[in-house]
Amino acid sequence: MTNTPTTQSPAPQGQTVARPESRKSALGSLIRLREVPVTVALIALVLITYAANPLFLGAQGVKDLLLNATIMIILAVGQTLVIVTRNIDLSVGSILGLVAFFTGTLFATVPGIPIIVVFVAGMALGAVLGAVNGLLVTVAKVPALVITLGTLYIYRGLNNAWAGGTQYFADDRPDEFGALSVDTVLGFPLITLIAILVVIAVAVYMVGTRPGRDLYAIGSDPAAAELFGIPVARRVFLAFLANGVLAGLAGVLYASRFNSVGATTGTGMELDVVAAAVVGGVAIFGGSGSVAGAAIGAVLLTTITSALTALRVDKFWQQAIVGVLILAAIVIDRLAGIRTARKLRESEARDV
Amino acid sequence: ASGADTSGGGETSGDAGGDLSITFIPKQLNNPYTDVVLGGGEEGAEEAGFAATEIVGPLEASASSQVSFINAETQAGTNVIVIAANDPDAVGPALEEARSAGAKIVAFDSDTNPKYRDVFISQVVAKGVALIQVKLIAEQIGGAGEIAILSATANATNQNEWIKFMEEELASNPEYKDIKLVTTVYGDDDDTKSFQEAQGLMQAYPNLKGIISPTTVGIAATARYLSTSEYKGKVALTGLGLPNEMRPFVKDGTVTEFALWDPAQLGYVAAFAGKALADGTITGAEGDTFEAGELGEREVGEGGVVIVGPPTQFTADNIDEYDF
Amino acid sequence: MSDSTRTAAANANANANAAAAPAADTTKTISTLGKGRTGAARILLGRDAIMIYAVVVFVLYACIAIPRFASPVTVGFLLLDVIPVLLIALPMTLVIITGEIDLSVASIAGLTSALMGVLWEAGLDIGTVLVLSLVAGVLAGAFNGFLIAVVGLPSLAVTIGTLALFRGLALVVIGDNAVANFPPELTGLFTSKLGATGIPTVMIGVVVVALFFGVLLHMTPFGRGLYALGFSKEAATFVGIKVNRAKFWLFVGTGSVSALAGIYWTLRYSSARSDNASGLELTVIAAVLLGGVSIFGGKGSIPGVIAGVLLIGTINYALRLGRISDVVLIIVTGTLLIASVVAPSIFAAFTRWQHDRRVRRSLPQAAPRE
Amino acid sequence: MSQPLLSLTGAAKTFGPVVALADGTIEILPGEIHALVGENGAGKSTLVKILAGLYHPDAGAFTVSAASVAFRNVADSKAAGISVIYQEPTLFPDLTVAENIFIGRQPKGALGLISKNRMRQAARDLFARLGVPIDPDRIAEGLSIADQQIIEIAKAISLDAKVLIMDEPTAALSGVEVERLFQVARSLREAGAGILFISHRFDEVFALSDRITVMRDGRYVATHTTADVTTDAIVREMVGRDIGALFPKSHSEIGDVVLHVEDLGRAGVFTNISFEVRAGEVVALAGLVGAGRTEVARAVFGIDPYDSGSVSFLGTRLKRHDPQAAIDAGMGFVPEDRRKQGLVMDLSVARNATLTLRNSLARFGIISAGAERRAAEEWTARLQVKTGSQEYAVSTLSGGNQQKVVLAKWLATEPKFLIVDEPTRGIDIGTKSEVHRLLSDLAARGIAILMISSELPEVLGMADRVLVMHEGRITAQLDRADATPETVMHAATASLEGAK
Ligand SMILES: Nc1ncnc2c1ncn2[C@@H]1O[C@H](COP(=O)(O)OP(=O)(O)OP(=O)(O)O)[C@@H](O)[C@H]1O
Ligand SMILES: Nc1ncnc2c1ncn2[C@@H]1O[C@H](COP(=O)(O)OP(=O)(O)OP(=O)(O)O)[C@@H](O)[C@H]1O
Ligand SMILES: [Mg+2]
Ligand SMILES: [Mg+2]
Repeated sequence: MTNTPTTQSPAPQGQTVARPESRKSALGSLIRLREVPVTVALIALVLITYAANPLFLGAQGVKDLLLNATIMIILAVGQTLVIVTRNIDLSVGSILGLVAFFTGTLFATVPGIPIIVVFVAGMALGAVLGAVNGLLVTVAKVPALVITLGTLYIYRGLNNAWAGGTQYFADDRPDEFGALSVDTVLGFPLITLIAILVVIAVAVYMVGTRPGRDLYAIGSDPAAAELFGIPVARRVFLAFLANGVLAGLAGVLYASRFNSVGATTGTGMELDVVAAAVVGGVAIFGGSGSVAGAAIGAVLLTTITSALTALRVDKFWQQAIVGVLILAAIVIDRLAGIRTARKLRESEARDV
Repeated sequence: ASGADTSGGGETSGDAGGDLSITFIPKQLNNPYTDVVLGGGEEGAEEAGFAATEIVGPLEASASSQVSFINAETQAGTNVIVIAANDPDAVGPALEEARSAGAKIVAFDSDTNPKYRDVFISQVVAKGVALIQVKLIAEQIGGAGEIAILSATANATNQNEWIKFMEEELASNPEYKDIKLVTTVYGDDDDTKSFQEAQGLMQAYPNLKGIISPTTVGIAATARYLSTSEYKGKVALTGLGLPNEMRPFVKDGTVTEFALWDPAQLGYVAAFAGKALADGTITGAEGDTFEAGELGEREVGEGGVVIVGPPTQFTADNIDEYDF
Repeated sequence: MSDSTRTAAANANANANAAAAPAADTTKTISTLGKGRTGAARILLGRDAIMIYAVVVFVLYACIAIPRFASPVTVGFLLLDVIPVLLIALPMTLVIITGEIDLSVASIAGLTSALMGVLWEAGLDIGTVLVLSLVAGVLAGAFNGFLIAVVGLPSLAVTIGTLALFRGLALVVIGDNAVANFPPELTGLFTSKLGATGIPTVMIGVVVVALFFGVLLHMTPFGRGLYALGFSKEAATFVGIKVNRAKFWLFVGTGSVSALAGIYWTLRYSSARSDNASGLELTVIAAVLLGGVSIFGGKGSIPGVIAGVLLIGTINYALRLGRISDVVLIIVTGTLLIASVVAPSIFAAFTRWQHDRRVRRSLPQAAPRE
Repeated sequence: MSQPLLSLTGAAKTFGPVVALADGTIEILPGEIHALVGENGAGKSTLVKILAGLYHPDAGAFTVSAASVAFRNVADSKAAGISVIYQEPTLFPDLTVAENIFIGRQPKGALGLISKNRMRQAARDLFARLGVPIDPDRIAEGLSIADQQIIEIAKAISLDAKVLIMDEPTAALSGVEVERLFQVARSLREAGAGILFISHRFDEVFALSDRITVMRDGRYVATHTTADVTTDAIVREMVGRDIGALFPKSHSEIGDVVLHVEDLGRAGVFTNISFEVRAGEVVALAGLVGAGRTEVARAVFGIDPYDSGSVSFLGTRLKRHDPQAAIDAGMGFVPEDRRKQGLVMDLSVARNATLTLRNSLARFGIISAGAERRAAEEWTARLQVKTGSQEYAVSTLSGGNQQKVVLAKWLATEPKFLIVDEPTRGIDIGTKSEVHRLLSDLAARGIAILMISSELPEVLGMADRVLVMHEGRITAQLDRADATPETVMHAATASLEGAK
């Protein structure tokens, strides 16, 4: 963030315009560098585990890995949208819970309701909840951390009030719905395919569209963004809205995969989601990081647990190891950052 | 029980000082099993002739979360506190205070440290429950192979006691010499966690033949995982579950047989025990007996434990006769 | 990212108010206008004062509306319940005032609790056990402090990591056992009351800690420095404040006090378990923010925070007595938290909007050309 | 004459007590380069921000191409064909240079997605046009101020707007770059665009502009055709009184050496800096923005570390990179950025004024509120800080009074040596001369002063000696006698052309 002083050696006369290879320069590729560590870590983890326990990559094993990751992936993608703008949404766990129960209720109370309708309804509810966050953050101009901590409680409370002791179980829902998280296409469970589609769609939006890039600009320097005329409030609001929609989607998928949905569904997920994004190289103070990275981070965090179980690592060690992993990710990212800074300082801005 | 019983119950035992109050503090509110237990409890309280019945409790089942509820009840001067302890000791000091303030303490479903309560209403003899589950799994895996246990929280009093008995039984009883208990994992009575623990078991122990899950949340989640995985029908599953939750899995063959007592009876008997204590007709000493409404007379066994009744075993044939 | 926490906050702040002016500092010009009250008024109308009024009002209401609320017994139980949050909220206030945050506090409490359990089982005498547990807390805090102040990582990310790590270590240490057989005289002490007042004996200790942090923040050079630091790291450096050293010690502070909370927890419930105090971090932060501390740093006070903690605690216990479900409590907490931050900025935004509108009317109206 | 592209009359803008702009009036014709001059704090940038739609004026009439407008936001003014280079660069550190230029209007390629290649190429073309090939794929973080400024310019011209506004664009540029910029500006003028050009450098103003508008204390003073005015005339209008009164230089006894800086160096920022400051002496450090003056001062005071050399104070070597040590030794530092570095804006006047005293006010580690209040009152009184109460947040004070608080908090430490960086930047004319009088009084009382200033009149008016820096080197040491605008400006810029 700090602008490192750089001497300006007077540029030699008649420099030639940069040659293409300068594009391939370390500087150019730095942005991509952030996802590398987490990807490497994931591959290493999977291979080691596989070596120790081949079943880990058996048909069922892979399927389980993907299924476990699916919901976290979707949440991490949404969270990335928000974090990149230098905000945060702690209420996703509660949103997921509300929507999951809402889904259960729909199937139980409206027999024969088309699945697609349920998806739409669930995402709509998520959108509303996300919009509330977005409005409070942008209109009332209050820090997201405080707001979403508040809505984390409120949404959870509403969920409890609404559900009470009621729980809906798998058999309250049509088999085709449950099948979404059982049937596979080329080894990929259907809901995982949905998640992958989400990742691709959002990634393209973030990399390839103007509003998407605006999100990075806003996170990189909100004041400058305002000065430059980027519709900061609108963009941030939409980021929260989108995150709500994705949390809603995750809620519906949760109902498809797991047995019971009730008052406490999704409790305490928020920090895992943020952790996933951070591990995936998303800068907690916005401006950089990618959806793909966050998704990989999610896979890594969900896989580590299964891997440790599969390796028969003492169950009591598992959480500690997850903690170490998160810290390692942050430190590595920091080291990469320092290297970048040094490179930037050493290298001349002018490429000759 | 119908309204008629209720009034009848009221007459039979309502005579001694009618304005007694009773409060149930379950492990956790908003949990289906708990709801059934409490349903029985309220019914019992009404029949036993309590003037006021309250149900309070935490939203998540953590060790300390019940304490402030006990405190509030103490201060409210409740005559009988019926509690299912999340932690046998954490609730201790609070219960002490409640007692010194004159309240009677009935533990049910999950016992507190005996020195803190007057009686404990137990589902069944702990050993009995344990043995049934071992027997069921033995039948289902044909008496040989690896099995694992998927329990509730690591500190759950009941489960730990049952697991202890199961281990002893497996070790001692020659019939089970070919059965190997490979591990015990904990789903924390959380659907997601249990689900993934079940999954982990499958990977960690490829030749696993069967799973015992002595907790309603755990068995349902495990059943859900098995029924959606390739292990369906290959890996046997039994334990303690609610018929309503398990019905689909019994129907689709994931689970052949599991057990449970009628949870409603727990609360029902607890209420009458509380009344008897409050009236002073029993002290919770071994040998005391009291009338438990339509369930008839009950005796306080050693250690102040009251046994409700034998567990029922549910199969595809009889499961539809039950609704809880 | 290293020391950008403050910058981030500042800019985010600018972002928040950017409609008014481009730079964080200048927005302060605007947002704090009219706050210029003289001493007395400032104190009587200040954010803290309002929180304290709120507590008083609610207590009065509860005394009238809720049977049995007005009694020393209430005081006792109520305080026993809030002590852990109260304790941790104190150092957390200082941390947040410097623009940092510590999410690992509850896990540290859990870790110390677990440690107490095993050490006591191992047969050490209780004195040693307590000391060692406290040391563990200090070390945990120092670990956070090292990563944040020395390595320069963002505290939000770091403490999410240590949240998992320390809780994990707690499990490693004590696994699934629960240790309960602590010396009765000690556990007794932790639930005992000061005569008829109903005030728990341990409150003496808590008051000491509260005074310590209150004085540290409000009456010492160090405290003065923290506010400066919270508003502007730059400005702080220029007056010779050792920014990183200050941060490091603050995290050691949260660590140690979390350890105290863990010890209290263990002995009050006479049960040492790995999952003790889990999820407490958000409660603490909610209380601190409700107490008027700005998440961007620079603003806040110990009295305000204590009021915030007591407000939540009182509402909580009142609902218990009224046998009203915790669901209500959750919703109330969330709403209070949001209201406490939204209200002021809504007001500011409104006045700004009025101003702009007045101005617009006085200007020739015409759509900008496309 | 053709109708103006843009005209603003009687615009006013206040920030609470601070009147940034009282009567902003400007008119820009097609095909003209219009210079706007005025002292620091005259309200130039504020006027610019109004034209940019960033601030809503409290009063005034604003027309673009004869149609009166009220911009709601920056987008509106962009739509109206106005593009602005702000005084402070507004780049996004995490984005690439190319992206910074085209953010919000990136060239699109297949499937309506952003085409990195076309964006890169477009950026290259722009840089070629400016003759400074900056790597478009480099992220903006760490760019030197000069490069940041270049990118701002590229950004602005790439919009090829009807009106181009440049707020001190050349402040950090070297001669070559300035020349390129002027070529571009002139070609835009040929194309019929109108250009508003703000600068403190008169040579540039006269070289480039067709007309000049002068502002003072937030008010419009006059507009002249460049051809028929002289520098002196303009300066008189800017300052509104003759320089003498503005720079009351009382004679003071020069004592012996207080600060001795020996061959100080910091990689990439400054090299072999050596100078002395004597008791009672005012030494000015002149140079263009970005010359490294502030960095030197920061290193001397211990805010930043230095790689080589030494700083000795009153004969003893000063601990490196330790401001507290410097303060204890008797140094003070009035930083250039009042709002970010000088003050804690949300703290009360009293708190700010005593921040430097916090250690000495403490008895047994406890600060006595009474002593604190007394100290605050004493010093704010001495400096005649105008405030309703000691308890007011310092942010509610006017720029000038804020600066006085900064001075107060350092004078309270009774320093032997004071560094003042841009001591009068953005403070009104009246306060300005007060500050100047204060400085010379301090000097008269035997305090050594190192003054960094970008304002030539200030440098010439106040200094006993002038050190001129350019790109991290001291390029000249001038005694009061030999210090003239020419000599200083030459050392600050021309030396570069020399090097070429
Ligand atoms: N957002 C703000 N809040 C409070 N005061 C402000 C704000 N912006 C500008 N001012 C004050 O308004 C006056 C004019 O500021 P402005 O930046 O327009 O001067 P300027 O002519 O651009 O000076 P310079 O030549 O140094 O750029 C100054 O006293 C400044 O302190
Ligand atoms: N914000 C910044 N971003 C990038 N480089 C900077 C920044 N500030 C200063 N620099 C670089 O550091 C060196 C010295 O800058 P500095 O601001 O100290 O110069 P200065 O003479 O003090 O100018 P000013 O008139 O602003 O005080 C220059 O090379 C400049 O490019
Ligand atoms: Mg300006
Ligand atoms: Mg400077």
